[in-house]
Amino acid sequence: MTPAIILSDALGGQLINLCAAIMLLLGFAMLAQRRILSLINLFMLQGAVLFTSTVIVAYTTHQSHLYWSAGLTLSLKVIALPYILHRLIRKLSVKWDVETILNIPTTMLVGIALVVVAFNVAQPISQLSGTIMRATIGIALACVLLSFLMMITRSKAVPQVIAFLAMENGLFFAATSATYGMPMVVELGIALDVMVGMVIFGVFFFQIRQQFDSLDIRHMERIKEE
Amino acid sequence: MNFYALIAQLIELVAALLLAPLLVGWVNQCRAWLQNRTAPPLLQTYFTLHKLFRKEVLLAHNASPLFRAAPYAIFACMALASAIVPTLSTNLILAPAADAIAFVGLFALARVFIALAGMDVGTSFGSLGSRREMLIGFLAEPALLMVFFTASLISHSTSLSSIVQTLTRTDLIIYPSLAFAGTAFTMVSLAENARVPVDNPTTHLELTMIHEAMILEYSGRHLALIEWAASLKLFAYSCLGIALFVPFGISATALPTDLLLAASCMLIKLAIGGFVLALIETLSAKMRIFRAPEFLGTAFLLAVLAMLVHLLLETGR
Amino acid sequence: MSELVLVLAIPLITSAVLALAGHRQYAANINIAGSLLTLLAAALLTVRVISDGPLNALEEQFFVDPLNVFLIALTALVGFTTSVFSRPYMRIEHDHGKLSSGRLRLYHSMFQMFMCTMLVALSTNNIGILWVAMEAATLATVLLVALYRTPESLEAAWKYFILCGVGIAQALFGTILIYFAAEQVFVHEEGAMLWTHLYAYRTELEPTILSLAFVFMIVGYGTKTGLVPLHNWLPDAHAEGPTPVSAVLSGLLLNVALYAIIRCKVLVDGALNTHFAGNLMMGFGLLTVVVPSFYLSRQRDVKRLFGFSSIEHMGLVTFAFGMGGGVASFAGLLHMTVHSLTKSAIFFAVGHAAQMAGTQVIDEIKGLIRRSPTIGWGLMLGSLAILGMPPFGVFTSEFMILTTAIKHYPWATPVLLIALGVAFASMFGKVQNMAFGEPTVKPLAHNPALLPVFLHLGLVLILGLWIPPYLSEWFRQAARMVG
Amino acid sequence: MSRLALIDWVLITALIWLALGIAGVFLAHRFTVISRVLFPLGAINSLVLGILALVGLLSETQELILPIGLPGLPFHLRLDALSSFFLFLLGATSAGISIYAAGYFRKSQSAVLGLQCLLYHAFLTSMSFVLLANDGYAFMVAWETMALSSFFLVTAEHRHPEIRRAGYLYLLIAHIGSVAILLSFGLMAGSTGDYTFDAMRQFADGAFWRTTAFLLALVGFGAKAGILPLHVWLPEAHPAAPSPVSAMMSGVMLKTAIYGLLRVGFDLLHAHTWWWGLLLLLVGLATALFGVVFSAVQTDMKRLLAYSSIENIGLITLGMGLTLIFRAFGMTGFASLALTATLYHCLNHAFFKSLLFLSTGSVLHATGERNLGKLGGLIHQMPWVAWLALIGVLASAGLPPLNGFVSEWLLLQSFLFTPEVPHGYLNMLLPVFAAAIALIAALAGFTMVKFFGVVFLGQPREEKLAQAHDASRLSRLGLLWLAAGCVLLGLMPNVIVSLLDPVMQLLIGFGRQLDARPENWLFLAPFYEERASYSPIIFFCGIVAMTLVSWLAVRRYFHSRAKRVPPWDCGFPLQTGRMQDTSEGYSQPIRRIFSPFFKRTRQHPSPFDAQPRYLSIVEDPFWYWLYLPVAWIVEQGTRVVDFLQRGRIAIYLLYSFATLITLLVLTRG
Repeated sequence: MTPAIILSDALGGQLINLCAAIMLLLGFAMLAQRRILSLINLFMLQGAVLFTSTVIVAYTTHQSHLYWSAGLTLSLKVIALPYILHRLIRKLSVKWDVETILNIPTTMLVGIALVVVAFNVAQPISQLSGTIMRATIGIALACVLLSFLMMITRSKAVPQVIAFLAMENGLFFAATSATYGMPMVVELGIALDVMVGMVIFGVFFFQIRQQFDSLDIRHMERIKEE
Repeated sequence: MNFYALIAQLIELVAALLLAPLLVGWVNQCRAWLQNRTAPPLLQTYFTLHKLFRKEVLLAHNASPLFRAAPYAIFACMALASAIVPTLSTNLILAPAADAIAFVGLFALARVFIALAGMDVGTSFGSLGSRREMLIGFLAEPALLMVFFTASLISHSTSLSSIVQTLTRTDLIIYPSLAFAGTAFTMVSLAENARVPVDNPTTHLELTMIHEAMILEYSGRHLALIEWAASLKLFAYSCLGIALFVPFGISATALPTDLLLAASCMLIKLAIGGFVLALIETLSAKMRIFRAPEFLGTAFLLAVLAMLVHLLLETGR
Repeated sequence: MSELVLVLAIPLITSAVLALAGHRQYAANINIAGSLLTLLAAALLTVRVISDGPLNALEEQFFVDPLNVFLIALTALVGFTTSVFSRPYMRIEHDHGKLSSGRLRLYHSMFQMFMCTMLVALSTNNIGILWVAMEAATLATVLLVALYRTPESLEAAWKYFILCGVGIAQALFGTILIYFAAEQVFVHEEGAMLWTHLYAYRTELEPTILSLAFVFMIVGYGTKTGLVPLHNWLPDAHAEGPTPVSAVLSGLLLNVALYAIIRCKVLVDGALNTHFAGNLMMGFGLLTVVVPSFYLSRQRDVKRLFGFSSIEHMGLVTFAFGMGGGVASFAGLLHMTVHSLTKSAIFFAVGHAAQMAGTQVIDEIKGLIRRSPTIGWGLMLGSLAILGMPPFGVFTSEFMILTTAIKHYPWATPVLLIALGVAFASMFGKVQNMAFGEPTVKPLAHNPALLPVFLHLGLVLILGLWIPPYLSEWFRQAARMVG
Repeated sequence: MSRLALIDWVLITALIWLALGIAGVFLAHRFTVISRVLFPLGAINSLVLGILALVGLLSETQELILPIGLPGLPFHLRLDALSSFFLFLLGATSAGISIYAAGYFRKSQSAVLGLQCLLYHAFLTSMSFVLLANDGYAFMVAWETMALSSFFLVTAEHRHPEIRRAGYLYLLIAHIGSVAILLSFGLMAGSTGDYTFDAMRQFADGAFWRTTAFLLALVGFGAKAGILPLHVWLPEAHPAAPSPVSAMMSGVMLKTAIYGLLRVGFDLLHAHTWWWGLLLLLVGLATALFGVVFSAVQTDMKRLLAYSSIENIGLITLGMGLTLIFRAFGMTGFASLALTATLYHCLNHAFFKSLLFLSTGSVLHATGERNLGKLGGLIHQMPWVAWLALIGVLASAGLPPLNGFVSEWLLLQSFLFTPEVPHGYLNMLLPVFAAAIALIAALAGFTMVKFFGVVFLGQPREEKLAQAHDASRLSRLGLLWLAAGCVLLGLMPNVIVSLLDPVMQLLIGFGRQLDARPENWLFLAPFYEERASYSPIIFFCGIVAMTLVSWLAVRRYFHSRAKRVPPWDCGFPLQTGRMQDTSEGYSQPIRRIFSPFFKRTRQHPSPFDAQPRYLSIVEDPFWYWLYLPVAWIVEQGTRVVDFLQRGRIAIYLLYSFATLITLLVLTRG
């Protein structure tokens, strides 16, 4: 191996960890966010970070197919989905601020607890991880759990969906940076699913609006056991 | 089965058929004496039977064949019963055919027939009577059976003749259990023969009558048969009581000499028994029908107690 | 391998065709034809596997072994019968004006798409593709559940979508973890996602990672299997979707999700060689048997009722696989088979019953046997079969499961039995009142296709009395693999 | 073709029934074919089976393995003395019932007749398989099929809600019972996991597991036999079913439960624990007493018979318990005597109870009434049924010289040996059971008199009864067959008893307990004649002779005419059917004496009532002691789980979230 690569390796490692930290930060920011538009922007930012981290991994490990997946991320998570979401919001003229079931500070506290759990769980994995990025799995897991929490606490359809997508981000991050990306077929498949899922969400928004003339999912509590 | 057994059997049967009404007559006479009445003639029962046999039969419109057949069946049952009881000798032909349990079954058969006959015409009194009869029956039967059980636990057998044989042979061992059994037996036989504390054979007062209520619709020869059967029943019971509790004198063989001796003892014992019955009837008062179950329940419990006493005191352990 | 390609391709093509012509009068026939072809291809495949044993295809991305071959055959069969059933059913729905022809097109095309995704999920060798196929199946069925666009159906679909989406996401994380663990083993990383390779190297995989992975897997795919407490979407989706969809949902989808869990279990057992996965599955299984049996007794919606019963049976199967061992796994596979046959048959009958009564409310469905004996008896016999009455096959598998439980886990037996007893008491009373009594239901406009019902019940009956040797041979091999 | 073994023939007869049933489905609309051809054929088949079973009693045990069933566990069949005896019972009884059924169905029912035919014959087939099965799986399949087919027969008239309720209750309790049986098999198969009965015979785990297995079997078979407190389905299901079916259920199906209990208790577990026997005695006593007291107060004739079936099952259980105790103390001779009584009572009950149920069927058929308060005087309209029913009534009242008495006699005889039991308290306690049995028998007499008297005697209580018609020819034939069975079983018990010997050998390992030597064909005598003896034939001849003699004598000497007049009745002017005792009135003393048994609601009219009405409902207290509480518990459970499903998606997400976190933490820690 040439020293340059090693150097860049170490550097790449640091960069990746930086990205990971930013991911987690953004996760918290989304959890705390009250305004829907900035929620979307944060989601876009997260996508961008994901893209950079993927590129870095691709560069440091010289895996060409990771560039592809980076491209996918860029086009899908940074450009396409935010755009669709913006249009949807304009179309559906959703109220701009987001109501949460749980109030923000509590949510944050729970989130921190979650991060602790996630790290604790991921510890053995990161220990035996031969790759340069140690903590990334833990952080990815933390992101996933945070988005999960967000899905629970948000009472509107759109934020819930954004949280869902953020969860996908976390998974992607785990897939690309913890393991050097999955086989191409899988990544394509996943991307496709996300895309279709998004479209279906879009359809649903309109339907739900039609039926309940609001996107508040608290209207959808009819089917239950008495 | 030897020749003497056959003879003894026939003698017993005939004797029972002939003497049964006499016993009833004797009881009535004693009662009359005890109640300071002038007694009817001793043979009054025979006269009544004769008169009834001669009389025309009046059948209710909707009387079924069962109604007409019942008297014969009842009579047959009673005759057979009194034939089975070892009155004179324990060496009888019919003895092995039916043991104590079958004997009780025989009485039950007769009772069922008369109860059904009572319901057949469908009058208010008939069904009332048969209900009461069955009520008394289902309490009296087990009591009687338990009396037999005590005896047969003593003698390790349920066949009447071997019971009586054992009881005659074991001279003068006092069985406390038999005392209980005897009391129970007396109570049962009072109830079974429609005697005073439970029923009154001489009344037709609607509220109290049991036996009479069932046979209200009978007349003529049918009534005669039933009355005769009733007297046979009394006779059989008395002989049974005697055979179980004061058995001495009943011969194990069937030789003519023994039979004569046995017959004479038997007559004396029957006379005494009849007097005792009359005495009881005079001294006790007719009880309400609802009290009858308690009376018989007591009898039943006494009988069971007798059995337990036997198991406690008299068995080897 | 050509058969395998056929099996996967035919539904895809049919779906494409129906996407264009699904609203036509003859669309239903195309649907049936496509399913029939799939069934034939699956039969060919089965024959091939019987003759030459397991096979790989498309550079090992797909494979067929005893474990999935009969599931493929079963899926194709139930898909075919369901398409036969849905022809008159959907026609009636259409006549009642519940569905526009556009929706009909969506239905037909999505139905085939769903079949395709199932078959892919069953036959793929790549756990990543397995995940993709499961997600795709979810998306397809979401559209199917929401077909009527009534508020209830939308709500049900939304819940289904969100809950299963989240669940599936967990499963993806598990998949990534397995892949991550595999990378530690394989120097050459291609094939690190192929189940066969993982199976070959299963003992060398890192235990801690795999245990975590299995947790994610069972939570993820368990959501789709309907394990308590992840089951909440299931009754809603069953009740609000069109009946053919309910039939394939509980008949097939649950099986496939469970199949995914079983595949992971094999790897995890290999890596840990403890009973960790088994215990986890047994725990979920018991919970999933007991809780739904209590839901049953106060149900008012008939399809919901049977949805809960499906949950219960999935719990039973999970418990069986959790116990492990030859007999239990055998019983589990058998139970998967008979349950999907019986339950889809029941849903066929229930669907027409609901159409006759014009409602799904149990108390308003009465006297089916008087009005239409075939439907009534189908419902009655099907329910008795699902309640574990001999001589139907469900009893056979329950017999094996219970006896194994008595042998190895005596403490679990009374729990199972109480649950089954309660389920019997609460379900049979309702079914009896639906089938018997003075009719309140009206006859159908088009005469129903009840061949599927009695075909399924007949198969279940045969399985109850006699299991064909080659089938039992498959089951044995599969059971040996599952361990 | 190679010669077929006996068991093959038995199997074939069983399958012929099935074939007849299926034929019935295909000929569904040919009423006459089904009723006049298929059912009689079935009856003939029953006869053949009965004969085969008799041969089986005398020949060696035979086994057979069918190529169906589980992969590891094909159907094992076995024809030994015990199963042969019960197969004989099945064949002999069902012959009468089938021929009766042939004449029973109306044209109006022909719509469902094909299905009925199938179910009826499937019922028969499954019962014979229950008796043949030699492994747990085959037994369970046959057992549940039996329950299922009989359930559909019971709910034939499913338009009426109460019949649906009855069927539901029946199947539910049957299912619970079968689960218990399954568990007991599981315990006996134990660690071997081998479910053939041969393997279970080797089951030799600790006393605890044996006892558990036995108790589970007791619960399971008790649920089918109607042993307290699992009897509640019986008085509901029997009236609901068509009469041939109730006859079959009460006469034969209950006996299959007894068979199962014998098979498990004696053959598989070869019981040696005396307190099992005591337990059986206690439940048996409770069942018998409860059954007879309740049957005495019933106002519906089929419910009355159903409760009386409970009573008889109780007696049979008593016999079994006594056998067990004797066997446990190694007194095999007495044990086999008691077992003879038990089996003989099974046979007797099969005959007289199906006879009675069929006669109620004819009454129902002719009048459409089941309520005792609306019947009466039918002996005039339907003499055949009445006189044949009288035989059944006398038999079931346990009166000599009919069959009911024989088994009672044997039972009491065997109780007389209990003082020999080498156990301090038992030998005091057991004779008291004999007293109770005597009481029960006498009460049965009361009940039967009430039944016959109210239904067939007296004046009709309704006008329409005048149009009642007698049973059809085929039905009469069926009744006749069963009545003849009652008489023959009563008159020549020795034959049957000597046939029972192989069963004794099988279950007790000791036969020849009764002095039933061919030269001593006349007398039924346990051990030796002086001990006790009973000769039904002499007895019978005695009664007949006496009757004839008295009748002839009276005819000869007093041939006075009989005149028809209005009934006298102490000179009451007018007599209406309303003035006779109703069935409530008849059973009033029982209600009074045994009042603690009942849960009753009464409402007496006040003296100033314009339209006085009297209401007295007697309910089974076990509903309130056992069943309603259980239902309540389940109800609470449903409320709890319903609380989990509140339709809120956030909550649902929270569930999975919590599950995930918990599992992760657990796995990690």
